This record gives sequence, C-alpha cells and structure tokens, in this order.
Amino acid sequence: MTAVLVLAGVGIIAMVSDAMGFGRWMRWVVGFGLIVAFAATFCPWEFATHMWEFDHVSLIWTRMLIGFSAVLYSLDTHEEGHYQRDALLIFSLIGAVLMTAFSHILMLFLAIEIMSIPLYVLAGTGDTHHSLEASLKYFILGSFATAILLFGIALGFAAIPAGSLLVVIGLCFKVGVVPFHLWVPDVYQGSPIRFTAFMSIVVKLAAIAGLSRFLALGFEYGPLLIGIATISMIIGAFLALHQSSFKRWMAYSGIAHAGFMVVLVAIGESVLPSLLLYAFIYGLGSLVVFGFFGLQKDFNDDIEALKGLFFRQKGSAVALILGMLSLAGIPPLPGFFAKFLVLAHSWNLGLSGVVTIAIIASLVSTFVYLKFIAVLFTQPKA
Amino acid sequence: MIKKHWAGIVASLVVFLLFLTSLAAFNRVHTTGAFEVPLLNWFAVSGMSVTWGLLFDSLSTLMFTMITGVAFLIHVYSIGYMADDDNRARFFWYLNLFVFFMVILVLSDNFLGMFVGWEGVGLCSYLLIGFWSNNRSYLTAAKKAFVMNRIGDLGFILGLLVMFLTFGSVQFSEVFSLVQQVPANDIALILITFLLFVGVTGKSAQLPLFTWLPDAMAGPTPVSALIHAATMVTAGIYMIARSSALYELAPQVLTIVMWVGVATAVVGAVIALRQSDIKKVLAYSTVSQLGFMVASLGAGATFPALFHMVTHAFFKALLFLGAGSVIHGMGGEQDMYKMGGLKRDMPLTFSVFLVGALALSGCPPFSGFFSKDAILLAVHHASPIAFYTLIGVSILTAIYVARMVFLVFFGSQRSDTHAHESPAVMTVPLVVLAVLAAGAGFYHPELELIMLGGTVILLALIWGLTYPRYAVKAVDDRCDQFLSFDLVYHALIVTPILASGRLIHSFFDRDIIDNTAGGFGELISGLGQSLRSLHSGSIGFYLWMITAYVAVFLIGFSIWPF
Amino acid sequence: MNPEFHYLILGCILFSIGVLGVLIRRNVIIVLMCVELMLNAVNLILVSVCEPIFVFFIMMVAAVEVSVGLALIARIYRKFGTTDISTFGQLKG
Amino acid sequence: MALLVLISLPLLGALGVLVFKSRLFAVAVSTIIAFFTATIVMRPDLLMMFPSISLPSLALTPLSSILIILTSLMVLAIIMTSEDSFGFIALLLGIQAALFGVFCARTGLLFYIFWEMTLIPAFFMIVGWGSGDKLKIAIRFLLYNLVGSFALLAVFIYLFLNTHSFAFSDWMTMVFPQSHQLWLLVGLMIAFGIKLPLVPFHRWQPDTYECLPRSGTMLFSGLLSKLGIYGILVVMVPLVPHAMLIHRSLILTIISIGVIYASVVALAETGFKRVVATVSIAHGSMLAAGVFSLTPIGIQGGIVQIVAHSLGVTALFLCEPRVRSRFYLGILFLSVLGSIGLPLTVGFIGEFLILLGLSQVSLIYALVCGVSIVLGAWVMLTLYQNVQSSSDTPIRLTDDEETVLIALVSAIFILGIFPSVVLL
Repeated sequence: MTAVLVLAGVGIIAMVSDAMGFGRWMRWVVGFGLIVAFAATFCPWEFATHMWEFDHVSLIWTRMLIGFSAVLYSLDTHEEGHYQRDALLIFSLIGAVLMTAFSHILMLFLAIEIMSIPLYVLAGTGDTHHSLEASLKYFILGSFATAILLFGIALGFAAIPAGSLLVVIGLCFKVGVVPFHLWVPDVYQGSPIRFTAFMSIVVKLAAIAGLSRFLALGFEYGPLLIGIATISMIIGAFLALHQSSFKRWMAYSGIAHAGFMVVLVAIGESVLPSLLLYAFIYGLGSLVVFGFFGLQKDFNDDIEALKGLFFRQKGSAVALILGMLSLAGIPPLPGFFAKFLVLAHSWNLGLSGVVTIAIIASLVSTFVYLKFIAVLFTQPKA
Repeated sequence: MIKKHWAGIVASLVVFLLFLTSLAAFNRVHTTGAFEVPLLNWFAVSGMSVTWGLLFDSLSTLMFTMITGVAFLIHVYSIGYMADDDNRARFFWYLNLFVFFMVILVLSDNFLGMFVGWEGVGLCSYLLIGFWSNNRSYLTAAKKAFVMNRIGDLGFILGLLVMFLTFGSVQFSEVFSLVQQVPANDIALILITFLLFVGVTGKSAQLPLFTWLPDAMAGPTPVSALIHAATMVTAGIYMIARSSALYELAPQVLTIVMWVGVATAVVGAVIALRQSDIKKVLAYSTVSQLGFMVASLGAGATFPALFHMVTHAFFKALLFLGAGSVIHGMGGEQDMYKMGGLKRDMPLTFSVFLVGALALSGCPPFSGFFSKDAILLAVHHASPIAFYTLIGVSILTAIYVARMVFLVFFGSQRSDTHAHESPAVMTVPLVVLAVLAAGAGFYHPELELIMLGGTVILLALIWGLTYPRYAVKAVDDRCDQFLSFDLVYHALIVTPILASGRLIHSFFDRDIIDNTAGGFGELISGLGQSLRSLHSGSIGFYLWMITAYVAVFLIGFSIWPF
Repeated sequence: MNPEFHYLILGCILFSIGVLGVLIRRNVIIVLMCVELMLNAVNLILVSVCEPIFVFFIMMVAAVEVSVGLALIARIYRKFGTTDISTFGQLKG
Repeated sequence: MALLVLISLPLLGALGVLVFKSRLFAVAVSTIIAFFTATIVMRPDLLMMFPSISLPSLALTPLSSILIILTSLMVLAIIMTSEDSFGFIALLLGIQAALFGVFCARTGLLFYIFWEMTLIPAFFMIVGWGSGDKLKIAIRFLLYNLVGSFALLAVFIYLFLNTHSFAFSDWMTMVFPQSHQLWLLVGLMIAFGIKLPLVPFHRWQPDTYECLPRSGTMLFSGLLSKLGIYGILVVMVPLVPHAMLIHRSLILTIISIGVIYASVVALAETGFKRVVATVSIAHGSMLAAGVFSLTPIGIQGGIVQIVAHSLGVTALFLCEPRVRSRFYLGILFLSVLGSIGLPLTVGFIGEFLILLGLSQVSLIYALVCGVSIVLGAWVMLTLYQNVQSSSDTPIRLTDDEETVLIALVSAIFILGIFPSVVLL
C-alpha cells in the first residue's frame, strides 16, 4: 500500500510540475519515485481494508509491475516536456497495482477504471490520425466493456449467476484474448510506442493478475477460459505472420502469450507460481524488445526499415534478437521454460488437445519470430 | 640416360627384388612346405575378429612368382615404351602399386584380405586405364571398368557376409576346415560359392560383366599386357582355385561356372573375328581364353586351369608387348588395316609375335597346346557338349590369330608411316617371354598323338585357307560393333538408371515432397492472410462482434453452465 | 413477486437499449450517451439491491469518462471535422 | 565439472573471438579445446585437478568420447581453413559448445536445450553468411528442423510426465505400453530423421549445403548431421527397443529405399556441392540402416561410419574445385576413395560392418545397400572426372588447407588400417 501512496505522491508532483516550473528535474523525480515505490513494496508496514489486501501474491505482482514500469521509464528516450503524461502513466500504474490487490468487487471496478481512463488519453497523445483513432477506439470499446463488466457486477449482486460470467468477459477484454482482442492491435499500433510498451507489459499483466484473483474468489470458468486461451494462441501466432507494423506485430505476439497465460489462470491457483514465472518472463522479453530497441529514438514503426539492422547497429539488434528468441521460447532462454511449464501442466491435466494446439501455435510463432529476425540480416536493396 | 629413366629403373629393381623373394618362397615351400607370416589383428567386433597374415603355399607362391616375373619383364619393357611420356614417374608408381595389391591378393590368408587386394588392383586398373587423362573417353573407359568391377565386388562381399554368418570367420584355414562339417548342397554354401563367382565374372571378365575389358585397352599397352592379360584378370581363377574346397561341395554352382566359361569363350572368340583394332582382338581373345580357364575350373579341374593361366600369362603378355612394339613402331597406329608387311621392317618383333600367336592358337610344341589340351581333356570328362564347343572355339581362335598375323605382318604396306624396330630395352623382354611362351609347356607334357596330329593338320588347314584372304587381299571385314553387349547394357541398365534419377529428382523431390512441405507453408500463411480480414478496423464491427460473443456466451452459459 | 425484480427487469431493458444504441448509432456523442445509459441502468439495478456506495462511485467514474470522452471528441472534431465513428477505419488487418 | 568447463570453453572462446577479432586467437582457442577434450577422454584420472562437483546430468560414455574428440578436431580443422568473418567463427564455436552439450547430456532437458542451441546459430549462419536465395533457404531449413524439435519436445514432455524425471537413466528403465512406444517411435523418427536427414525428410539439405559458405557446409555435413544418428543411438534404441524390433523390417525397407533414392538422385544432380550433399544423404541413410538393424555389429558399423563419413565429407567439401595442381587432384581422389569405401579406408570397415549387421537381419537389405555402394562409386568417380577435366578456377589451395587435407586423408587411411580406435 505504501507503494501506492508513493506513486500517488509522485503522480501529483508530476501533475503540478509544469505549474511549479521545475519541469527539467521531473524526469529524475519520476524515475526516482518509481524506484522508491518499488522499494516501498518491501516495507513491512501494510494495512488491509475490506477493499484491498496486499497479500504475498499481489505483492509479487506489484513488484513486477512497478519494476517493469521503472525500467521502461528509464530506458525511454522520447524526451518531451509534457510531464502530465508521466503523471497519467503513474496513475494508470496505480490502477494496475490496485487490480492485483483488490479484495472487494468495487475495488476491482475502480482499479480497472483508474488504469484505463488515463490510457484513453495517453493513446491519443500522438496527435496523428492513427493516434486519435486508437484513442477513440480504445475509449469507446473500453467503456463499453466496462459497462458490461458493471452490468455483470450488478447482476451478481442481484444473485443472478450469469453475472460473474460478464465480469470474466470484461476482464478478458482488458487482457485482450480472443474474441475480445479486436481492440488490441489497433490501439497498440496507433498509440505512441512508449504507451504501447506500457500497455503490452503492465496493463496486460495487471489484467491477468486481476482475472486470476477474481477467479480465486471461487468462480469456475476453466473450460471456457481454456477454450478462449487456445484460440488466442492460434490467432495471435497466425495473424503475426503478415504484419508490417512493429507495434501491431508485438500486439499479436502479446495476444498469443496472453493465451498461454490464461491457460495457467484457468488451471487455477495450484499453478500460480508457474503463472507468475510466465508473466515475469513474458514481461522481461517484451521489456528487452521494447526498452532496448523499440524506444530508441530513430525507430519508426516499419519492420521493413529494419533490414540489415544487424550490420548497422549490432547492439540493439542483438538485444532485439535475444528478446525475440526468449519470447519465441527457444532454449536456453527463459521463454522456453515458461512455455514448457504451460505444456507440462496442461498435459498433466490430460488436456492433450491444448498441448497439440499449443505446440502447433508455438511452432508457427517461433517461425514468425525467426522470420522477423531474419529481416535484420537481409541487406536492404540499395 | 639414368637420370631420365630413374623412376622406371627403381621400379623395375623393386619388382625384381620381389621376384627373387618369390623364388625364395617358392623354393622354401617346395622343400619345407607351406608357412604363414602374421601381419596384424585388423579388427574385432562382438565375437568376430579378422586377423591378417600372409600365407605361402604352392598355389600362392606359384601366383606370386608368375606375377612378379611377368611384372618385372613388363616394367623393363615399359622403360622403353614410356620413354617419351612426361608422367613416367607416376606411371611406374601406379605399376608398383598394382604389383603390391596383386601380391596382397594372392598372399592374404583370409578372404577379406584377398578382397582388399581385389579392390586394390581394380583401383590401379582404373588409374592406369585413365592414365592419359586428357582424353575424356579414356576416363570413361576407366570409370566403366571400375564400376563394373564393383558390381562383381558386390557379389564377392555379399558372399563374404554369408560366409561370416555361416562359419563366423573368413580365414582360409578355419573356413576350409569348418566346411567339412557342412553337408553337400547346403544352401548357404551354394549361396557363398555363387556370390563369389559373381565376383569372378567381374574381375575375370566373364559373361555378363566382360565388356569392360575391351574398353580397358585405352590404357598404355604394357598395362594391357600386365593387368588385363597376365595377372589381374586371372585373380578370379586364383580365387576359385583357392576356394575349390567350397566349390567341390556345390556341384550345381560348378556346372554354372563351367557353362558361363564356355559361353564366354565362344562370345569372346566370335567377337574377336571381326575386330580391326589389334589390341581389341587380343582383348577379346583374352576374354575367350579366360573362358577356357573358368570352364576348366567348372569342370572341377583346377590344375589345367592354373597351367593354362601361366602359359596364357606368358604368351598373351608376349602378344600384347609385341603389339605394343608394333604400335610403337607405327607411331601409335592400332588399326590392323593400316599396317601390313611389317615382317620386313620389324623382323624381331615379327618372330616373337609369331611364337606368341602359335602358342595362342595351340600349335604344338608351344606351351598353349599343352595347357589347352589339358583343359579340353578335363572338360571332356565333365561334359562332351562343352568339349566340342571348346574345340570349335579353338578353331575360331586359330582363325582370328591367323587373320591378325596376316593383316599385320604380311601383304603390302597399307600406310605411309615408316615402321622401325623397337629399342633393345623393349625387345629383350619380348625374347625372354617368347622363350617362356614356347617352352613353358614342357613343365607338364602329356602327349596324345591324336590330339597332336589333329591339331597340326587343322592349323595347317586354317592358315592355308586364311592366307589368301587376309595376307594377299587383306579383305576388310571389320565390324567393331559386332555382337556388342554394350549397346544392350546401355539400353537396359544405364539409361534407365539415369532416367529414373532425373525423374525422381524432378518428380518426387520437387513436385511431391517440396510441394507437400511448401503446401503446409502456403496453408499457414494463407490462413494468416485470411484471418486478417477479421480486423476490419471499423469500430461498429468490433462492437457488434463483442456483443455477439457476449450473447453467445450468455446463451451457452444458460444452456450448459460451465 | 418482489418489487426489486421489476427494477431488475427495467434495468436490463434500459441496458439493452443502451447496447442497441451503441451498436446502431454512428455518431460518437450518441454512442457516448448510450454508454452512459448503460451505466445508469446498472445504477438502477444496484440501487434496487441497495448497494449505495457503488452507485456513487459509478456516477463519479461515469462523470470522468464523459469528461474525457467529450474532450477527446472535441479534439477529434476540431481535427477531422466529423464525429462519425465509421470514418475511423485506418488501423486494421 | 570438467564437462561444464568443456562446454563453457567454446563459449568463452566465442566471446574472445568477438573481442579480439583475431583468427589466430580462434585457432589457438580451438586447439586448446582439442587438447582439453583429448585429456578428458584419454586420462579421466587427470580430472581430479578440477573440484569434483558431481553432475549427474553430464557424463561421458565411450560413444560421446569419440564424438567430442571428433567434434573438437573437426572444429579446429574448420576454423583453420575458414575465410569467413569473426561473427561466423563465434557462431561456429557456439555450435561447438552446443554439440559438446548434446554429447555429454544425460538428461532429456539438457539434451533438448543443447539440441535447440545448435539450431539458432546455424540459422544465423545461413541468413548472415549464406549465398543465393538465403532467406528462403534459411526459413525452409528452420521449418523442417523446428518440426523435428517440437516432435522431440512432445516426446520428452510425455516421458517427463510419465517418469517425473528428466534423467535418461529413469527413462530407459521405464517400460511403456506398446501403443505409446509406437507413438514415441514415430515422434523420435521425425525428430532425428529430419536432422540426419533421412528420405523423405531430406529436402532441406542440398539447398542448405549449397547456400552455406564452405566452412558452414563442412560443419553441417561433418558434425551437425551426426546429431541425428547420435540421438537415435542414445535415446531411441534404449527407449523403445520393442517397438523398433517389431517394426524393424518396415523401417529398414523405408531406409533402404531412401538409400537407393538418394544415390540415384545423386546421378542426376549437378554441381560439386549438391552432388556431395546428395551422396551424403545416401551415406547417412545407410548409417542409420546399420543402427536400425539392431544387431551389435550393425550398430558398431554405424558408429565407425559416423567417423568415416565425418572425415570423408569434410575433406570432400574442403576440396571444392580449385587449381588442378597434382597435389589437389591427388588429395581429392583420395577423399573420393574414402567416400566410396575402398578397402584400407575407414569407410570400408564401416560399410562392411553395416552390411554384415544388415545381412544378419536379411540379405536383401545388405544387397540393396550394396547396390548403393556401386552407384556411389559411379557418382563419385563421375564427380572426380568432371573436376579433373574441367577448366581451371583461379583459387588455389592455401597452406593451411593443404595441412588440414593431409591430416584428414591420412586419418581416413590410418583408421582404415587400425580401426580398433573407433570400435567400442
């Protein structure tokens, strides 16, 4: 909880920074604040209300989220004067953190909103047609989904069993799994890349955390979720085949990975450690890809522009390759073990269908990743 | 002089030393009996082991002596014959290598060691046939020789496999002692002997694998004399003689062997009648004579075969070297119809060649008469039909020999190249060989007056009849493609294989496998492409989709609660 | 047949109307209003099952959403001169 | 522990190469590795100088000893003769590390990890240093091999869940029901058959060999293709012996067809690299046939043939057409002899033992494979004569290449006369 307080403080400072006129320090303040927040997650002084409870698991989630955001922020080279945006980012992060720790359904709803609403705005800060379109889509679809989720909550209170299903659907929307993934590619592609990175790492993981925590309240949607998850793996893998936009490409790979994670979520609390590990490894991979590569200044979103990158800038190319290979699940990189866990767990439960589809999907997606990597080695047509 | 010929001289000396060794071994074997010299434990795998040693007994030492003797003479001869070739040194080291492998072949004390020599001499034959490598057709001939020999070798090695499975060893001593326990007509035994004989048909140019031998004449003439007349091609004879213990227990195979031999003798002789190239004539005659030996082996008579092998080694080497000297004199000309009347220009060559010719056509008292006589007798015991066939073959032999002699040495000169007698370094070996060819028969003289008289009269008749046709008029009845098995083999075997190769390559590999594999790729990427239409980009559509799915889930939930 | 049930029915009907509006109408503002309608339908249900805190929070959130939404729409209108959602279809595939 | 050092040495070497950018350094490193390997294998007692941390997951068997020595020597040879940039050599060393890993691994997980580790550097070699339509070829190579890897992964997961352990020892002691054995067999067949490659999984191979630079081709044909047969020997044979025995005749039939298939295709191929590549498909299939005969002698022959083929094919690829000096032609001819298995070359021992093993099953298989030997002689001699009578190429052999070639060829003949070194 202290972390949330720290974050809130930093957010407010950032918010008013321009007025106070110490804008040029802000970057350091925010970065430092994030680190302090991360440190604060270790401080023993915790208090639980009936609204939230930072138990062991949610603390791990929190550290993951704050840590990833901190690294992302520190690697971000897009110098821009608008520190309100950083403030919004931090508020959104607060929402994400709260999502991992809610113990009352109202808190879940609020967390989602706190997380989403700043992002509606941030998506549009690119001020291009794409950016605004992304913002609009995110806003309309997002609020629509929120309304459905709320409706579910309401029905739940009215003791109508279908309510929890609607809540799950609302969460699936935030996670971005098929068939509620339609917004993901468009929004990721349209938004400025620093926010895309934030969404594809922090928001996705927070949503996963929220989903698992919600199901932990005692709702049983295993078969449904597993079905959704397997379809997501396939869709994500196949649709990434023909993408020319890097952000969109990452969106689809994220959808596939979300599928893998949702399998673990659906299996239940018994595999929570595996879920955390997978989330961490996924976050790490995307962090490397985005942070060490995507956030570099001279990068425009076009994959074709990456031709021969390996021969131009070895450093970022190698980082990108490593991240990609990890996401692809090539041993000995961590991604392999994550996927391996999913396969092993689902085979253990006799879900041979899932295993088969998962193997096919990861075959395709491995191919997709390596095809992407191969681009880095092809000399551009002079 | 020395400087120019050092390679040849060294090589000849080496072989001469080997020859002395062979004499010593020969002597020791005939005084104190057979003895062995172990070399190394080659390899041992799960129970079965192959040790490698040299075995000196009467058979191997006989071969050893003959090979090194003839080889020495031919080495000396080659010094003169190859005098102007830039690659002499290489030539001589190939020759030495050949002698080495040949010795390995005859002295090894196990079949696997014999196989090593067996393939080794094949290799040297390849190298020497293709010695003049700037001529592509020579290379092709060399390749043909090697591959066809390999076909035979496959039979050999399969035979060895069966031998291993049956006796668990390939050592002569063990196999020949174990074979006594095996009942006659045992299937394994039949298989072994037959497969080994397949090897023989390759190496000793029997039907159906003999066609490489005539092409092998592409090599320098001394090579033809040494490898393709005197020594290598007789390896098969040696092998059957060596494993006669096995063959005796497989009479059916023996019959096959005999008839293959007879057929080969006939085919060789018939084809020889129509050749225009002097070396080709000799080559086919070699095929035919080898047929004689094999037939005799098939008749179960080992000694006559070996006897004929030795005499044949002498007179055929003599004939080849004589032909070589003729070719040398004619400046590389091999077509008999461009020669003629050479007996004036090269009297010495003519006389020794005549000796060889008479020996080949089996005229008493030359060696050929006695050995052929012995073979005929042996075959007569086995099968009269084969006997009369071989008599006919001998007559054909006499005819083509006469034709060759008359065309080359008699009549008028038919080309303007002025032939000259060869240098002493070439003629001396010729004389030595001539003496051997003439006298070797008395090693084992069994005179039968009927045979003697019959042969003399017959030969006189033949020579008288053919003289006007070839010596006076030199009728051109050449037909080099006469009875060509090559055309058949090409049509039936070579072309189909190559064609199927192209077919598989283009059809199975490209069309079937690649398209199947590629098909999956297409499928995947097509799927990826088509799924993209799901993301139409229109907000309205997305809203509809979400609502629809929510509805679907709700309905599904109400029907069947998860 | 207790009264809450009627409220529930009414709420569901309102919600469905909202959904239909969102689906059918092309004008962003109308869509936004329809979303608000959905939220209020939820509020109605929640009131009927007496969850007052919820209602307040939802109102607040709805207000935030509307403000953000209107700002966004204003910006879009200023930039493109239209508020028809069907004109935004560049990001796809 | 020593094995850990063994595996990490090449990786350090790779880093060093990237840092120092010196070919001499690369040669030095691989020499050191070679010596180290030799030490480990020859004098296990010397390992006491390493802190003895027991690593059950890594161990040396006689077979893997042979293979790691082969690997280190081959890599040394390749690096000595390589004219590619340092990135390439670094990848090469990386692959060497992975190969060491595979050969030493005693648990499925390590085996699979190192197995995959060979794949990625290989992929980069193709896309980075290949020629022609390299992207397409690399992707095809990748697709084939990924299918194989995932088949392997599926099998390993199955085994893991049934034994709750990754150790080979636990796997081998487990007895699986017949039907499962069949599936395991199929999966492993795909995994290893693609790597080897066996017909009909062979189509990635000729293009890849042709596209790679020479050192790459030597690496792929001489070492990487051996992974397949090693897997068969170490995983397949001990794991599903019954299924293999039951379906032996079927497998052998398929493989024999493949042997003939490849030999005949080789007759239709053109171009030095393609011909050698296709012939080595035939050799690989024959080698597999020896192992699948499941007779001690056949397996033994297979192992000998691994060494023989590795030496022979490396020498052959090293002698791609050059200035036709007498030395070049001679060495090329000797390598050709090695690859057609003339007696007194190690290839002969291998082929003879394989044929013997096959004939213990049925003489037919021996006959068919024997026919392929005849065809092989035909192909290789044609190849040699084409080079012999082709027009000159400007490149001539460097001293290093001559040294390596002499070493390889003499190894071929020495092992042919004293084969007991490579007989287990």
